[in-house]
Amino acid sequence: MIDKTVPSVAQAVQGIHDGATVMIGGFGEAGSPIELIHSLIDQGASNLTVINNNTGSGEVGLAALIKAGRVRKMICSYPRSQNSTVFPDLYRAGKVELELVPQGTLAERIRAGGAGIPAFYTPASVGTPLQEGKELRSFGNQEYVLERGLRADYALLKARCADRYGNLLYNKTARNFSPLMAMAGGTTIVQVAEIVEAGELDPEAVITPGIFVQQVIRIPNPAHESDLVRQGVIYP
Amino acid sequence: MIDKTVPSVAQAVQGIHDGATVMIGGFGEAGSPIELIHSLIDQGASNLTVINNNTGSGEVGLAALIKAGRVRKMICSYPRSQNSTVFPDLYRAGKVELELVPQGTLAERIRAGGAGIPAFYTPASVGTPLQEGKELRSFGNQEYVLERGLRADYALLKARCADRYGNLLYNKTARNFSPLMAMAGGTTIVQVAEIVEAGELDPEAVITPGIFVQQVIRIPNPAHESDLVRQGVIYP
Amino acid sequence: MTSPIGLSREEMAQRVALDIPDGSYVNLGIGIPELIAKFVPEGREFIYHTENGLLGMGPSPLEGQGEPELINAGKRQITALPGAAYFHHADSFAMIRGGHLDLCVLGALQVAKNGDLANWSTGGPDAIPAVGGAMDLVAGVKQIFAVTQHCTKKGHPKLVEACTFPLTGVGVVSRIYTDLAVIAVTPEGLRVLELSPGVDLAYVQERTGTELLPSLPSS
Amino acid sequence: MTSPIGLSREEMAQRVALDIPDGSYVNLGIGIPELIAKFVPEGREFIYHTENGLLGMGPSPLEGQGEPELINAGKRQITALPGAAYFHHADSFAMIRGGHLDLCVLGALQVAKNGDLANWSTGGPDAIPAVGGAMDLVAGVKQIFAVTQHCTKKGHPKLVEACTFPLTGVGVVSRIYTDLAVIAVTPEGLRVLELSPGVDLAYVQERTGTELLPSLPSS
Repeated sequence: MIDKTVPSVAQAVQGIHDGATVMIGGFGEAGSPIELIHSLIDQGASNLTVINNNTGSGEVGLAALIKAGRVRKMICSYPRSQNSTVFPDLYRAGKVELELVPQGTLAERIRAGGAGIPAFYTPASVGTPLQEGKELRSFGNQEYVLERGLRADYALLKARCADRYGNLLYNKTARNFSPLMAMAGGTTIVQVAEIVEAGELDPEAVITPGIFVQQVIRIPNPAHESDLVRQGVIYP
Repeated sequence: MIDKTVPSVAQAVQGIHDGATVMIGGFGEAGSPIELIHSLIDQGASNLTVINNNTGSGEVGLAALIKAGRVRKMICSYPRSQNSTVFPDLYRAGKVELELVPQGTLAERIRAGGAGIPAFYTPASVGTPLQEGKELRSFGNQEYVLERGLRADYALLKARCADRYGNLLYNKTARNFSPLMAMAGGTTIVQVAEIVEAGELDPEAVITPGIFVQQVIRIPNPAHESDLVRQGVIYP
Repeated sequence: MTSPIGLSREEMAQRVALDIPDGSYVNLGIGIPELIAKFVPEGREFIYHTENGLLGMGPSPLEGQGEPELINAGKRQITALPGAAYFHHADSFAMIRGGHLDLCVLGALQVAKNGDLANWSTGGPDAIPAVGGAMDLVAGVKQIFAVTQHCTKKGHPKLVEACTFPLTGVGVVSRIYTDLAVIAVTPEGLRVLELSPGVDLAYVQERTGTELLPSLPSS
Repeated sequence: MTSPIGLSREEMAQRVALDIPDGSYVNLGIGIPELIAKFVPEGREFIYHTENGLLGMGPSPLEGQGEPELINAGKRQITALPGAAYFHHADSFAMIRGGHLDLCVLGALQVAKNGDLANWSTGGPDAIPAVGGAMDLVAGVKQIFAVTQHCTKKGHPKLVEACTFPLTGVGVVSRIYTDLAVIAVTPEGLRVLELSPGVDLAYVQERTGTELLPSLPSS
């Protein structure tokens, strides 16, 4: 019987190797798999390339992973937040690389990676510094820039609900990049608040079909990053 | 107040001009907007380029539109059906053009058109006759073919349910190309069996957000193509 | 921080709202643009898109009723209106890049006379570059309005001959709303459409880094 | 239409099913491949994908219980199993092209010794070309099995030195299941893994358009 649930966060992330590329779901705190990230900090993998829209907040979750020195390079669209200096400090000190990607290009690159599209053209960034070093080409009367699909060894995601096949439902704007990263992750690991029986999810309403998911771990009451930041929590 | 519902199929299709490019939803009969197609036959527009996975069945719906001589060119992946000779006969007689596109490439081209992606690379068709005349390029160790986004002046679709904003739910495998064509159609016209109040659709479960839809027409009991074919119906 | 003369931030937002046609699909940037949502003119309905995955964005939640997983692109808590839909980021930017949004209102660091926009980085050596969705928005949305104070806090003009900050997009802005004026980007240059109460063209020109054309007599 | 010797269509389908690992995501082509779904070996669970938008495809509906809008890629009515999910065509082919499916079993007009597959057109002057999803499937799915009668109805070999019909994909087939044998596509050529009951290598070779290598002694 197919059953993708795993018993612990430690087991879920145990295979992540030094030097791995890891996509992490979420837009700000919405959809951030904070328990999986903390477990990854405990696990110790380093020299990671991390793909996330942001760079975390406070000193928990993604910001804590970066602070712990585990991240060699960030690929993101917006590496600033009002309440974290972790990334800016390390970036200015030359201790972490940054590949800055327009947000829609980032989303499309991840989707393309997951969909077997090696490259595509987009109008975003043409004529700006972020186009530098990239191929330009005209279609019709407009110029476009060639962008590459992105894949990752692992995707760490948060969803609301799953079944044993890994079918997923999300919560509101916590959906954001996660369905794309599920497609683009070689091993997609998802923390969910609830696991239901096969057949309980409406097949018309499933957002991520289970084929894109390798492991599901139940975290019934996930922490909210903003709560932890407000409480002054520093992980670990 | 935004209200995209229109009172009649005749009004829905009245703007479609001679020479228009029209995407028509459906995979075989599943999702085929047969009442909209029949109304388009009545309306009389000709010299159309039609994009659909197939070429219809019997002498109703899309097959009837082709038989009526309104279609200059078909863009599709599978122009054969067990119970229609309309397209094959006209094609052999040189009276209709065919652009044959692998099914996944067709789907992705339509999505790309709707998503503002002018072109992308895919591995499908490399080394086959369908790659002829197209640019090849290597990424990594594999060859890919460059394919263009597809847009259309109109998209004619069938869905199960809509609200006044044009948010759509579909029915099972009748979903197929329709959410993509909704994105790629300049004017997207959708026949639905049911129209509900704004707020009745679960925002987590909406498949096509209303931004992609311009007109909604209620057809409470749509015909099934296979029933009409079985009954020997010939339209008009 | 209010100018002695000219519109307040709220008034600027309200002024922009007046120019949004009924039924528009609109994306609002961070800052002054966010305030626009409060000012829907009588008899119109706008649908607000937030690029992190919601169409049908409603106002801020009541105190204590917000949800950390229902936020806008500025990461502020919001609500969803009846008829809303959630979607993932690729679909959200398909709406943007595919030209499905009617209007995007963005803040600006600089706008050039040809409509070039700079709004993501001052390019300073210590700046952390952060672009977000701005480059996709200006490349894809049908019409781009910039709303901004006419000058920086230090009094430097933000409407300029050519942007000195890194560009967000080339020739993308069609109209500029400031505390002092409403200005159209035209092939001839920046044309004043409307002056704020108590402000004359010379006053605005003095605070502008490029020549302003006077408004045309209305026909 | 049964051969005097060799497997029936049903037996060929059953033979393929034996080689599908537990937990596989599988797409089945039209014809003999469709029959495979009936033969899930004891203790295994397969998830069937149909490219027109369903993962978790179940068997044919009971007489009179089918729905015209719940069909497979061959446009036959099917059912959906508990745990199924519907999706649109772009997502469906993202699964295919993105390498998320473990196995696709397709029919064949010809298979060449290097794994080239021709299964969509005879290329005849009067043929209506119709490719469907075959080119995407062979380009994207991790492993491609071909299942086919060893020879055409007229007795011509379908396993050949080089395909004469238009290709579906280059070097894509890894294994061939026929009424007479199970054959692996290897860098050295076609290697017989298994002969059907009552058939010897010479008999199969005689009906094959390219050299067959004998099975290796099992280690």
